[in-house]
Amino acid sequence: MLDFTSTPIILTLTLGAVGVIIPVISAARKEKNDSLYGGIAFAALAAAIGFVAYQIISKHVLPAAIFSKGVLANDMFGSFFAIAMLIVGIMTTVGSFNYMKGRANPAVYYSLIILSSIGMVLIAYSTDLVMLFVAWELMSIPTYVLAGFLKKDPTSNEAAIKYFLFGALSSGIIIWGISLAYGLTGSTNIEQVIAGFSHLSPDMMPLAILAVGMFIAGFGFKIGLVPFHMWLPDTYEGAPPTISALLAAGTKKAGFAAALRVIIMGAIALNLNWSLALAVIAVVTMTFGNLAAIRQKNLSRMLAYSSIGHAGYILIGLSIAPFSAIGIAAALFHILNHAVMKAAAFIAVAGIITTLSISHIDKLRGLGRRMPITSLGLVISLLALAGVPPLNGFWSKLMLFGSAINAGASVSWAPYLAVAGVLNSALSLAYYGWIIRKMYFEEGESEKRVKEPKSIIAVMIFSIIFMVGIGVYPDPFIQFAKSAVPALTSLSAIH
Amino acid sequence: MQYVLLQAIFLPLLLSPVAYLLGKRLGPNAATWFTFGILAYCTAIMTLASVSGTYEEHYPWTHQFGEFGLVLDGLASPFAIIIYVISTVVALFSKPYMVAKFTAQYEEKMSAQKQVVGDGPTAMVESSSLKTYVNSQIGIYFALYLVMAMGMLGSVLATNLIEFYVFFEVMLIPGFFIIALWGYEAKRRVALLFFFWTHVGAVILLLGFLAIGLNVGSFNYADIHEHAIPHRILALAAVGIIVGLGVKMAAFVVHIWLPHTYRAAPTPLNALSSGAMLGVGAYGFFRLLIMLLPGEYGHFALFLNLWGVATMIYGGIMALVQDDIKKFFAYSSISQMGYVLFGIGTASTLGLSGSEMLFVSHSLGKVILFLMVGAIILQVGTRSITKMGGLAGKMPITATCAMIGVLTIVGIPPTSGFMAEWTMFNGALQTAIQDGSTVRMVSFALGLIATVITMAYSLWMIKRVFLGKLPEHLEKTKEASWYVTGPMMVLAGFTIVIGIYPDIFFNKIIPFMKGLVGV
Amino acid sequence: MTNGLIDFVLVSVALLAIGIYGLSVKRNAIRMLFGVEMIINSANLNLVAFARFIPNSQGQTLALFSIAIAAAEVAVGLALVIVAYRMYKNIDIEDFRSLKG
Amino acid sequence: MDFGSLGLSAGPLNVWMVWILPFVGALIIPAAARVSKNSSGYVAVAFALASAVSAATLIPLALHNQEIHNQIPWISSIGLKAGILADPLAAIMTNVVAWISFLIFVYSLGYMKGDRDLMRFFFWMSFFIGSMQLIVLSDNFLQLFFGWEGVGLASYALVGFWYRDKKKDHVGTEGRTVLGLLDYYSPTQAGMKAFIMTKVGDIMMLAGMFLIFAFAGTFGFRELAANTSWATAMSSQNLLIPAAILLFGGAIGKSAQFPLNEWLLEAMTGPTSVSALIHAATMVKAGVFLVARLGPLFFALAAAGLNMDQFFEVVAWVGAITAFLLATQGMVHTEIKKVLAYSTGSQIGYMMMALGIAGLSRQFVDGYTAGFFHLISHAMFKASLFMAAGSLLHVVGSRFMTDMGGLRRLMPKTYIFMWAAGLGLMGAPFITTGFWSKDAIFGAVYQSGNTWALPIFIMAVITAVMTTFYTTRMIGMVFFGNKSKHVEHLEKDGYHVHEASPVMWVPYGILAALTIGVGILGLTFEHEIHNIFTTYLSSTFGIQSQVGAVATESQQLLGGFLEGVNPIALTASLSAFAIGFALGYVFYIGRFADPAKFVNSNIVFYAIHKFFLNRWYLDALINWTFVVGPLYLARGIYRYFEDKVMEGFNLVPEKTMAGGARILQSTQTGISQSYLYVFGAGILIVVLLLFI
Amino acid sequence: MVDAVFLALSVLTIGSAIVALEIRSLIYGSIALMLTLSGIAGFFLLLDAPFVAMFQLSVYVGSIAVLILFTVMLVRRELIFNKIEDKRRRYAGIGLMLALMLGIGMIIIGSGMKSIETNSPSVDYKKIGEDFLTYYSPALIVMALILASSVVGALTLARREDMTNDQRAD
Repeated sequence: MLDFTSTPIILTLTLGAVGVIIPVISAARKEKNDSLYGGIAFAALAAAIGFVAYQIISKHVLPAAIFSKGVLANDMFGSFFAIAMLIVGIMTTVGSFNYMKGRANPAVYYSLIILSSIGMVLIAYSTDLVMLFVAWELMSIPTYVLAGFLKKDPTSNEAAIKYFLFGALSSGIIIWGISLAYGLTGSTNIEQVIAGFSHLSPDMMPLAILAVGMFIAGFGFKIGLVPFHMWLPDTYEGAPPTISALLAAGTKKAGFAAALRVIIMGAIALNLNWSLALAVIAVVTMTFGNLAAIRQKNLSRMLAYSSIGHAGYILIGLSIAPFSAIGIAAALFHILNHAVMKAAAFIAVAGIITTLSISHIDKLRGLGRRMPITSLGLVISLLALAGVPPLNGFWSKLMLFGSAINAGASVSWAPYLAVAGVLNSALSLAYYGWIIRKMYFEEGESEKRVKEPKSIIAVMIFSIIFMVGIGVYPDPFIQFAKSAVPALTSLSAIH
Repeated sequence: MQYVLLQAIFLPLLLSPVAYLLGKRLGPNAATWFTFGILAYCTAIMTLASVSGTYEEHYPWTHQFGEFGLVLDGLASPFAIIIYVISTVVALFSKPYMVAKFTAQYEEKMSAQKQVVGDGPTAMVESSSLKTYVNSQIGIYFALYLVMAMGMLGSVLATNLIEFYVFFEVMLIPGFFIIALWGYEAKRRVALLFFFWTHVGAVILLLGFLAIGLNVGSFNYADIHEHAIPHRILALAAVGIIVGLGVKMAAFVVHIWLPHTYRAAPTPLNALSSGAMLGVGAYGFFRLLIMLLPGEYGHFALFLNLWGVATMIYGGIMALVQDDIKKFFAYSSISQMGYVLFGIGTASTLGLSGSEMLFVSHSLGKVILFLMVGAIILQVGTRSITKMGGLAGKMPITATCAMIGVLTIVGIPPTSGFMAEWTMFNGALQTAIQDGSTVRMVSFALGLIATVITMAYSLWMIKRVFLGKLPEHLEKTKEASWYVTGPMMVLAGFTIVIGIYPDIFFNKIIPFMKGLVGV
Repeated sequence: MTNGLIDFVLVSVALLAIGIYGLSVKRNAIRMLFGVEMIINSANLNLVAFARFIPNSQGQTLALFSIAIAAAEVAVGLALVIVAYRMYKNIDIEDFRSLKG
Repeated sequence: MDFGSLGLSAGPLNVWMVWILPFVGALIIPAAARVSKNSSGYVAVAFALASAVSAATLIPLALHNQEIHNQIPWISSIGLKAGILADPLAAIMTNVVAWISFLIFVYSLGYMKGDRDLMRFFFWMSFFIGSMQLIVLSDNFLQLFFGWEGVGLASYALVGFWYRDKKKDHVGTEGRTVLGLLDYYSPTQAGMKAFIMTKVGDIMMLAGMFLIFAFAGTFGFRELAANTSWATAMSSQNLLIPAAILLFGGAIGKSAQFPLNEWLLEAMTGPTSVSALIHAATMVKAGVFLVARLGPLFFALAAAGLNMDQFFEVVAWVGAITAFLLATQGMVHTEIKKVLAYSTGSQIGYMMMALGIAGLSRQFVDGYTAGFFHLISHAMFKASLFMAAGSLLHVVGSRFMTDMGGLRRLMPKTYIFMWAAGLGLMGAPFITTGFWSKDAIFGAVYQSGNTWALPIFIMAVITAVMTTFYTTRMIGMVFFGNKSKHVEHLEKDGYHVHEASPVMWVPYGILAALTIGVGILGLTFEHEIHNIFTTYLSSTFGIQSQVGAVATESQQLLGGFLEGVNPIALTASLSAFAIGFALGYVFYIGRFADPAKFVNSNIVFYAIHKFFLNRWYLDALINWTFVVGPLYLARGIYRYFEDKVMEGFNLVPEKTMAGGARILQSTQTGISQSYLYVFGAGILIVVLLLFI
Repeated sequence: MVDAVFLALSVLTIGSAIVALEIRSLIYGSIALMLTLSGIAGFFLLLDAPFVAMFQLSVYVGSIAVLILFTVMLVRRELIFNKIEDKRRRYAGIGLMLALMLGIGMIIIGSGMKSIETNSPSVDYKKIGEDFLTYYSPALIVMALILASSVVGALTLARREDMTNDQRAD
């Protein structure tokens, strides 16, 4: 039954209503007033974030748990993601004000962003595989459309088709995985699935492993894990940059929420030697992302590869979750940070594209003087992505690598994860530095300052404050991330 | 006194925008003296604070990673004082050097534009736009300069591993920008090289920190006890710290970034880097390895000692064959850091004290020499040693100070270099005898031989630059301005005063090291 | 039931593999959609089969969700194909390769 | 003499002043030079005189066997103190240094007149004697080392004084090569060579100091002598003799002994007054003084039962070899200063030999006195010779003796003084200090009773022959025969070769007179020193001298007049003088035979001559081994290792990264099917990974 | 125990799946796909899930396949015939297909699943409705949102007149 006091339900209903109503309003109204729909979406999302924050502060949220009897859990874990995802939603929305100006179908655009945001939020709240799957699809389907939203732009369409094909395949794989899990345990509620997994007879184990493998593939596609990453650079490059922001900062992170709920828990329950497999994937992923980014000439594409790299970092936290107390907290913290950093970077790119119509890195010469605030935002987000102190990216990477080293006490390979991560961070400086060099140290053809869109400036200022603020005084957010960590000890109760 | 160290660290950071604005509005003089004033003030309050013994400040920071503390004890205060003294005097030197550099860059830019546009604007316009260009550049320069000084001091005063790391990284960024903006030749590539290498070093260091801090449960120095860390982790942590700091100190094998960087960087940055930044690496060995992990230090001491010997000999040999004077001093710095490393590996009170002292004296000497390089570049306009000669007659003050600098580097009394070297070598020998270790004996002997190499390359450099026949094209050379010679003379005075009365620093260092080795 | 669970699951596996084959070989965008449909249907078959053998209704419920979602997905996919067709006058996926590297 | 009555009494302050005053002078000189360019010379002389007077007040210490030991806190964190130690040894030495340098300073006023860098010159000269006095008066190793390096530094600065490297300031023959290396040194190079070569000795000395410090925990000479338990500990670890030899290494370097002798010759590039200072009073004497400082200490240890023989043997042998080696070379060179330089090295070798042999004999004090006496007499005549040679250079404008010739009528005073001092160097019988001191050395060597005594003695005698020969040769070449083409050329140009100004000839005149004067009173003088040292050694180190059998024997032979003179030594000394002088006379004064023809007449003579002229190939070999070879090696390492292998650390990551990036990019083909294919394969891979 | 109906259905389903992918004409392919989907519906019936089978028939065969058919007919005639695939890719695809079949098949055959049979009565389809309205009710809401978004999105994408309204040239 619907529990109308539960945070996720309220979010779903209110935001869903707004999301559905916006196109209706648009159909009813004759004149096209782009900023109205954006404004509504912004207001709705802001209200939602305020509501979640209120729920957290007023302690109407359960402590972070993995399980509940229903399909949704009103817990800290979900709320943490809700805040992160809604921030991304807001940044995308605001960042799109300028981008969507004069483009067709703004109402649908904002409505789809809202609907997709609901999907992302609900994934984190889900405690049932069916719910998870449905939320997953709610997140995905609008983004297929959004990625191909520039109907006259062939690359946008190509990006959308590639994205869609992968998305469809992966939802098939996820359902396959769910079906196996259901078949083995007779339930779709994660608690019971896990319980069932942990009492599995040995001859059924291969099936459970197969299920976990399929979950990894299915969710890993969104996350951008190698070898399920191939669509990602193409799509991020071709899609409108604001939507790339949503994909990189939002859907990707929601994928981690799903992965955490399903893969990690399932694997732990199965007592698999799974973490090494994840660790291998993590290392391959981060190396692939950072290495391939080096020679990129398109800003969005470079950021896309960088986000593959970051998926690898975050996966470190997941893969050593059983061995280190702060592994998951670190991953969560990095998810939040990366969401903001990547969103800021992509929105800066959107700003650059809309005002100057350039996305080639060699053409960024002298940008630092042409668009100072956007450039500053981009630089700071790039440095934060690289993990340069004192910016927020530094702290979460610190925790990630720290947890890996910490886990070295239990598993001997864990420290090498940190080594790989650290080397990759250093490697990533090569291409981030490249962009910075182009923007600031090279003379452009024109040095005249151009007018920067106000909405982009707003996003930039917000993200600069966010990144530097956390960088200087990270403690509250570290605590927040820690509070959102599900207690893995509850698993032992099942055993 | 309260908030002294907080002031000393954050005043430069907070006032760096002011320096930028001053430079932009009022020009180089204002920015220079403003920077000088801030740093001089900070140096003064810090020195006063250090006189009365150990001085500490603690502020809450994060739960996960510990407090934000600042400490000025027997180990930190010589490093801290010398770093700020160097920063203060190099600020003065920066003015003539950087203005000349900006002007040259401006002219280059203009001539490049002229080729495109055709005839350029009139000379009047050019001079006024040159002025604005120089003003804006000097503003940026001093803003970066202040941040760099703050980063170096911060790492020395930190009481927390993460805090150390943060400052450690912060000082790289201004360095990167200064090289990339106002360097020579392949400046951008080298800037990236510099940043990349030192960053890799720093993150390796970070791995070591994490290994320690997470196992102990706190990153504060005060809470870290070696026995709380599992053995396997401990060794890894120690290796991480050693490699990370080794990169910073440009020890042999991982030194390769340094010659490139020094060749491409503007000279004030060379001075600052050699005189202060490398020292942070040395400081790290004391604070992070010897103090926090004494047991591991015991295991690695001999290795460090030998590493130091290899570095000092290798750097010296490489310096012998350099023609570019900046590269020459780059290798010389590598060699000097080898000495410091050698001292760090001695595992005895006198050796460690000597090593710290050696860094102080290296700072003084090498900064004098880099100021000399700056003076030569300004006055002569070449960096090739073979194109110089006989400059002593034309630049007597520079030559005299350079000689004192060389003596400091070589370790000839009555300069501070000797005081450092004899204590250090003495300590090395004591350990060798106590352990009855032949390897240490040999390393001691090789260390002494390295001093001869140092002497050979330094004197040869002096001979080729200042002595001998004056080439015809240098007939018109003049003595450098007071902005250059003044700081040189101050530092030269320092090194002699310390050389004659080393207790200025020794009475802080030695009791501290006694406590350290006693543990 | 005369047939064991494994029989259904094996059919389902075969269908999954064929679907993936279709996706990874076929050049025609619509035929790739066929592949997608096969994969989803194989999963549905699995679900219903499991639901019968457990026995339990949740599997069937999920199958229903899945069918509906597949419908939604296909609608979007077809719309994308149509847009592409309008632009390129073509639905050959191999021609959609401007994004690479 | 009662100095107290003059109002000068010896106290700690006097002692401090002896070495501080020159430094103060050095510091004042730059300021004075600002007032008037020429004032620096007068300031320097004034301070040198003041220092000398302070030194003179210490003579009573020697006469009454007293010592002043005064300490002030210095590096209190290690517990080190600075201090002065004026014992009889130091008191005598400090006077030798002070007064001879004073005379040299006066000489310099004339010699350096008109030089553009007077301030620098006098600054370093003052610094030089200050450092030397610091060595002499230090009460501990560390402080001594300050002076030690100060001397090295000053020599570096002064040898390379004419840093503009004009052709006339070089040493050697332009274009002459030995083993492919130029035997032609510029002042700057010579200064560098001197500094670095002596530094090699210095680090040995440092190592020795540290070894002793590690065991004794102190650097103080008196503390070391007072409690010798450290020596026992070191001896048990077989470290005592190495430490002692390492300390002696410092002396080898500073005193230009074999194998670190080669710097001394090139040090001639400095102004002649500097050469005089280096050779007579300061630099090279520092090494001898160090051995004199430490010898008694080590002998006392030996007397206490520790084995120190090897140390003294090394000292004696190094001295003997150096004496012989350099004397051979002195016979063939034609640059007057170089000949003098060879002779210095050779004579210092004598001193070392004496000090070394002293430790091997029962009669320590005999050898000790002999060596020290020779130091004093050498200081006098060598300073005189150098200053005279400087005068010649000044006047003739060439450093080659072949450019002089027949000057005895043109420069009579210099001629006479040079004869006097030269006789001192030759050891002319009975009237020169050189005779007595050399004789004392021969005696000491002969009497020592050591196994090595005889070979060393023979070498010493041969060296004496050569010494007499080359001194005669030098005087003959310069003053006898016909005027050289160079001088004729000068006179043709209207330049009149004349005597130098009094400010120059008076100082070396005084010293020449002293050589003869003290020489006449030689035995008494030697006795006096002998007595002083006997008391000094016995009271300070407990070394008892046995009035041995040999001495009595000699007394019987020659009666009271030659008391303490060994007859065999005497005979050897006399005959050496006679042979050497006769040879020299034949070739160079009487000019009965042409030396060039003589040498070329026989392949053996020719080969030997060339061998000597090429300095036994030592300099070239050292240069190849330690300078040129390593430089080639360094270039090779730089070119092939640093620039290739180490640079790989920069390039390889760069290249691999770029290559890896290229490969990864090529996988991203843009074709959806291949992407999906990878996805499908990925499922299998992941499942496989999980099964592992 | 494999009975004839099952066998027939299997052959129908898999065979028509292969035909759907391999036949040259896209139209016949669509029809073959319809057959496959119907085959699945047959399996559902075999598994005592008539409700799902109905749903399958109506949604898949009835709407999706028809939708596909229409789309096929929209495109130009020459496009509805197969372009010849790259041979290497084709063989690689077949290889992957076989590998997947073998791999996953082996896992399944090797597991304990082979012994699972049941004689228990099938589930009442009323239970499905109950699930929807109680336990899965939030999912149902989300489902509605999905459908809404897909409809809105698909319409927006497919609408032609927008192309002219778009004021910006990208």
